[in-house]
Amino acid sequence: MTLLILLATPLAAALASLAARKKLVMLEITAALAALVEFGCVMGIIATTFSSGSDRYGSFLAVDSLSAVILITVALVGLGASFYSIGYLREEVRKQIIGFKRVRQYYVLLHLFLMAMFFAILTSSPIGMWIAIEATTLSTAFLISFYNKPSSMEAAWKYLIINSIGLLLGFFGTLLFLASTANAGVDQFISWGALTGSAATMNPMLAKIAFIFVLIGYGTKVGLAPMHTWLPDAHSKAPSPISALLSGSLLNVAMLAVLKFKIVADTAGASAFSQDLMIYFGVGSLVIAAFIILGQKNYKRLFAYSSIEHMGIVAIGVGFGGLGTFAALLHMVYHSLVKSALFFSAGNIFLKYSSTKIAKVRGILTTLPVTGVILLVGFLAITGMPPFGIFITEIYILSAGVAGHLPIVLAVLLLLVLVFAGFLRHIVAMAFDRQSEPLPAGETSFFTIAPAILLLAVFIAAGFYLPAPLERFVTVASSLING
Amino acid sequence: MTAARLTLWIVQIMLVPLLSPFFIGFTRRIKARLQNRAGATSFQPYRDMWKLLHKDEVISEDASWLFRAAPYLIFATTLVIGASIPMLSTALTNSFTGDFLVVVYLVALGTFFLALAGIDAGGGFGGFGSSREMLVAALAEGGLVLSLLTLALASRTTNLIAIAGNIGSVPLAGYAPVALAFISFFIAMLAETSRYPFDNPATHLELTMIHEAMILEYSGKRLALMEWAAANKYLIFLALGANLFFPRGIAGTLEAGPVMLALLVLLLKVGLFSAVIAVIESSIAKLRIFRLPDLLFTSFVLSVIALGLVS
Amino acid sequence: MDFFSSSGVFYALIAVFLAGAIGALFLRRKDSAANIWGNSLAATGSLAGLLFAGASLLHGSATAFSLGTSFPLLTLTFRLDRLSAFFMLTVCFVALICSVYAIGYVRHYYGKYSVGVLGFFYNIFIASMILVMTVHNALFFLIVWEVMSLASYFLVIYESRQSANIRAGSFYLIMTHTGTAFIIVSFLLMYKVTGSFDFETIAAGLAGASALMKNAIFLTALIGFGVKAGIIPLHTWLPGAHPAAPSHVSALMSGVMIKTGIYMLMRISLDILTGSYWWGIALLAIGAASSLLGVLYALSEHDLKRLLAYHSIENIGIILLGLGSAVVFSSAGMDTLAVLALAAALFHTLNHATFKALLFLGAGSVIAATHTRNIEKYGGLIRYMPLTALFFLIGAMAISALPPLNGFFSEWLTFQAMFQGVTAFGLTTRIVFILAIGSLAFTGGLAAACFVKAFGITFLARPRSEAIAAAREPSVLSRLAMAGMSAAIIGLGLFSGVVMRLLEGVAGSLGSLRGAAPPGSAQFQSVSIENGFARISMPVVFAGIAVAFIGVMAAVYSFTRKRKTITGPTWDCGTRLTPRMEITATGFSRSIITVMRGVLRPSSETEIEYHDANRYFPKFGTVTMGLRDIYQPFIYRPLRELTAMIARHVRKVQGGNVNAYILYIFLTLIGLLILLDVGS
Amino acid sequence: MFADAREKFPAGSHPANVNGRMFRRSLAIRLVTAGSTNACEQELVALGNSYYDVERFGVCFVASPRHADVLMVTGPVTRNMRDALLKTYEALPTPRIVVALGDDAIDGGLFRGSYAVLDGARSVIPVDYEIPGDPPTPTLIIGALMSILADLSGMQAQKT
Repeated sequence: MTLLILLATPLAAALASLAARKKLVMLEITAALAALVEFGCVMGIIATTFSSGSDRYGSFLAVDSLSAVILITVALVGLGASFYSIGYLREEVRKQIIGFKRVRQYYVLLHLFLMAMFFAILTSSPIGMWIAIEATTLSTAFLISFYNKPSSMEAAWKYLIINSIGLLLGFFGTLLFLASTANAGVDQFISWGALTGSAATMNPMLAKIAFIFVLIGYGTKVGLAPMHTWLPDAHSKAPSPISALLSGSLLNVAMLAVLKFKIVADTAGASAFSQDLMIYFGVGSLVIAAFIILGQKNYKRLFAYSSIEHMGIVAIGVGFGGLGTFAALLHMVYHSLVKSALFFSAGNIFLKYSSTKIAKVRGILTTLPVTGVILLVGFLAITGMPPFGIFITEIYILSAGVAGHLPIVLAVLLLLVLVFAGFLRHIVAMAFDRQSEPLPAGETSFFTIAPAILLLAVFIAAGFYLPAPLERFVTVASSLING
Repeated sequence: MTAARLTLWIVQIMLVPLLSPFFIGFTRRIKARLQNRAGATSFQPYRDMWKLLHKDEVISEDASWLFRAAPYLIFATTLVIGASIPMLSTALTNSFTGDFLVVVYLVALGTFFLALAGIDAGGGFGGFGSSREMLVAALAEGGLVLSLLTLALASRTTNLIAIAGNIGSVPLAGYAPVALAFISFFIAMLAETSRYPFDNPATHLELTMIHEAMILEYSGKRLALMEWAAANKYLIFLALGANLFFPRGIAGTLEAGPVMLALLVLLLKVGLFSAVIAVIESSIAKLRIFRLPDLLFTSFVLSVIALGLVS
Repeated sequence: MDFFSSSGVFYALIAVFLAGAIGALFLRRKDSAANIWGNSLAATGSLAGLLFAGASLLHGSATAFSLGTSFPLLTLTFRLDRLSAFFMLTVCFVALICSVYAIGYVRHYYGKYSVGVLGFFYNIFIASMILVMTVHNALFFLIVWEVMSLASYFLVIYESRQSANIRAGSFYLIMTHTGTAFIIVSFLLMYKVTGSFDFETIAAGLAGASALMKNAIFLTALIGFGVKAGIIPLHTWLPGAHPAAPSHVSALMSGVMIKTGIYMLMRISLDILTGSYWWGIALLAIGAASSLLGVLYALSEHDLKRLLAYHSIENIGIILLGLGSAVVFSSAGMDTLAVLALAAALFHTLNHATFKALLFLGAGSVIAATHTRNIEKYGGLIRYMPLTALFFLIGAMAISALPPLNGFFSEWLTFQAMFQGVTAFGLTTRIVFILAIGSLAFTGGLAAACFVKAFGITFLARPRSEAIAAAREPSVLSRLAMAGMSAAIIGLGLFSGVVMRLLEGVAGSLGSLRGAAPPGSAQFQSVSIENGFARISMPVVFAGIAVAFIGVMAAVYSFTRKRKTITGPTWDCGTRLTPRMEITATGFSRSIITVMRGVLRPSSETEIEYHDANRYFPKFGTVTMGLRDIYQPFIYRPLRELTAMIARHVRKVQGGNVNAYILYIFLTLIGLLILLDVGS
Repeated sequence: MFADAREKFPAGSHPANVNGRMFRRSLAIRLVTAGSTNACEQELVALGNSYYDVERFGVCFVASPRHADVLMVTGPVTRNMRDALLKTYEALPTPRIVVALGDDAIDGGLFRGSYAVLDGARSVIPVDYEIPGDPPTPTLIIGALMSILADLSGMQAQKT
């Protein structure tokens, strides 16, 4: 039942927002309420899943440990982003950059976007998932072009085109998998479980081909190189809360699709192949991201490339298997929390400095004292510095690979150092260098600070102490993926 | 501790400060003779010291307590070194401060304070003297340590007095490294004792002086101590050279006869050394300071070879 | 005794540091409160740590305790064997002195920088160092290791309004992070063989590993920990980062933080693994190069704190000479000699911590009083800061290895260890040892030269700038701290025999050296090595110098008491003597640098201004000497340029053309399908 | 031969606090060239050669006035050298002896009365002994130094 409420809430909120007239507060209250309700639902689902292993509503909606992990990230980032949107949009309205109609459109799309993601996670049908992910593309395209500038229009356009093509390939891959069900004589509703069950009878060669299609297809959405090309543009042009959602949730949702198909392909006997493929794409993403981060000039693109890097690490982790998968799943959770906090701080910086260029931003620590600290902590966390959780997951992933893939482990380490060096250069310049004409110091509002602090706090706490449900989900899910 | 031992100890401790001015004077005397001059008698340094001890002194108002304390400390280090090296008898063992590294580093202690005292008064010359002194001292250290190490390894101990006792029993084949080490030691010795071609002990030109530049500000009793300490250091190195590399004659017991003989032999050997140094000083020119490292490096390389040859 | 070495005390003292850190942060609005809270808790924690480590050291057997975590492979295991206890003792002692010093010293930051933030990172820094020395799980180690790096990074950039500090900090962080990557590789290789991150299991499991694997583990560890220890050529971050931090932090960084690298090198090469021959030779070579080059760079340095930082590189080199000898001996099965060499390395570690900390504290007082780090601007400070001068002199004597202070004894031990190497091995190894001995001998002499410069130009002669006249002694607490450290230096020299016996125990407790016979007898009255091959008595050396000194003074006084001593102006050749005529630090070291130009590649710039057009009458001349940096152009810049070049090419991927982007997707698809076909 | 230096080399003042035995065959001289024609210096240089060899009498020339017992002045003391001469005198540790060498240093000699000179060392510092000659020959200088040494010892003898 909670599953249904979870899907209904954003839909209702979208409709309510659509109906709002002239009152900004109404939209904000709707968003806040919806976010809280959604979060509550997710907590309920998690409790159920924790106690009984899974939660389902009918045969269409189901949550297992793997989807629960992703669900947590979407819920947390969604909660943060919803509240952050309030502060962010208020400031944009105050500066008369946008008007009420655009704000309303924003909230409607935000709710739809969230609903699409929830649906993608909850649905037990591969086709349903495909539809949901396609829906996220549509809903976010308008959010990316939110500022109506030529560059943001272009970004949205690229996003649409590339993702559509990618998802088309993904759909083809899905169909190839579904073809196996006919052999196995499945004639009922084809759920993930049914697909996995029938996959054993599948021709391994066919499974491999199908997995290639799926990986490239959904990998486009995940942001794996070389299909990542839409991501930096989209993430940097979208309003910051949307960037946070894209990076912190959507990529995870797409990764969920890949992982679920990997389980199917593994059952079909393509496990070594799928692992290798994941590693290749992961390393490729890491290479691209690391070197581009080094010379980056735009801080939002910097964070976007960092997302590519981290999705690469997740892919590598899954590719290594064993403890690597465990770490990869945990890594997704950590990454989404930190990255959203970073995008929130990026939003604050943008509100203050009205520019996304690194060269224009100096002396954050004095101008925006709280955001500055968030940025510094977030930077250290995202680059894998101890004592933060991402360090531990990265070490796990590396240690999982050291037995079989030593050269790759070394390359990954090297690239991680490179990422760190690149990040350090930019962040230090932004945080410590002196501003030639200092802006007035002070944060924009409570709403622009609190969500970032909240997410960071959750992240730090989870880095020191793994909550029991999370540990259980990750452990179960990783054993599921590892087969 | 027997009476003989005690007596010999007192003699040994007094020996260096009592004899050292003589050898400075003796070297000067020989040099004068080689230059066809009569020169002052070998006892001239005693007269100079006597005079200085009777004079008042003028101390720079810019100088600190370090300037005042340094002469005493430098003189004291030479006394300790004098008690740590083989002089008359190898039966007079000293296992407390007799290690050759102790001696080398006590010399460095003296040099350190000498150089600081040179800077202290704030004059123009003192600092340059200190700079040059430290350059020479630092570069001489390698050859000095390694040449003494050659002896230590050849005689299986790092105690200088024990080395003097054992080195005589080194088989003839073992003398090759010892001979190399001797050349190395000799070069380092010339550097440490401010002799040609490193320093000109008779110069008063700031362009060529090292030791004298540092003590330009001293007068009276402190000057006497400084000069005396330098003389001590000279004798110490001569005695080391004489007794470590040519241990013939050094007594093996505490009996009066051999010890007296040893004293005579020591005087003879050290006198010979002084004469050789005088000849060298009369026959070669002082080297330009930037040529000195080549010489010191030669000393280092020689002792590396010597060490490689020690069995 | 057992109470002090219990786990409860350990957790409590870590909690004290955390309380100090967080409390200071909360009190950041009130500078003096934050200062007193942060530093006095740091001092309390250090004192507790001192007792704890001391008790553990004397306890004999190792104590271990651990906490579980919810993460796999990660247990918070602590193990206090003698090596850990010794290093922890060193950390805590230096930290105690520095914290006491800081209470007075930090005052000059009031109103300028946040004292609360300083207190936060300072406490975290000390606590993380203590943890680094005590944890026994590789994962946990990496965490505290990086926390230590981070805390020190924030301390380096503490005076953040100076952009040079920020640059130095960034470089430091990148270097140390790269080093950590190597350490991670080393640990991962251990994990690959043993499947565990627990040092205990690793040590047991690695016994049967292949030589190649052991070599790889050692090499990566050497690079990784070498960065932190500051070995040449991985030292380039050190002279920038150490001086940038507040002086009491510099003291900790130079005195003990770089020793964490030494600690782990000892742990890995002799405890977890068993040393192999070429590791020792490599360590000896690195030690020789680091000590010699370190001191030469120090000579050419005229920034007081940078000079001291370069001396840290030198002393790390000396420590590595001892460690390298130990590894060589251990690989040849000469465990007794290995214990001797390792004890020498440990002793020098302890000694360097004391005198380097003292020197940095002294330098801090000087800098706080004169507001400059440039030696050329000092002069005559002994008149204005007599006690600081005395303490600095003691430190300078100790670091120059002058008897009877502690620095001399540990260099003597290191020499003796290497002497044994010359006697024990065949020609090839012997030559290595001979050259190492030579480098140590030269290093000693050059260090003395450098400290004649550092002390002489700073404290002696006449003031070279107006600021000197305003210089005053630091606060009572700061002076007390320096006095304590000076006493420790003298005490360690005097009681070196006792300490030596303790350190032989520490060295003999390491895995591969367990049960080795002691290399000689070490008593208070004298230390002897290898059946009297060498024997020394530090108390007698001390007493000899003291008695001779007093005796000479008494004799001269009694003989000359009627003579007058008057003061007059310095002899000036009849002209007007100005401080400009005094020797400068540049002038002082110029001769040595010129001699060593082949190695140092100095650059000299002479600027002369003339009165007339024909350039006959010079009006003003300035000579600027510097060293051409050989590491940047030959090692670091090529690396950077290579990375930048690759980055330029990679960036072309993101050209902005959608057609190209779509092409990537299809090319990938087609490529993979072809690969699949070829593969099957 | 030079029994009474005081008569032969008269001077204005007497050196104070001289202990008779202290200068026995040990005399360190610091030379100040106060506007000399260099003639005296030529002769002084000759003192060091192997013919005259002044060193055998324990006399030597030193670099620093701190080391010196005797301040030897040559030249008529030009105005420029006045301060330098005075400073050198003050730099000598007591007991100190001032010797004016050559007629110029004694009273200005040839240059007496010139506006540029101060007519001898006497006008600046107390002179103990004067060695006349323009310039004095090396033999004369050695002789003078010997009698000065004798005189310094003799003073003690007179006292006791």
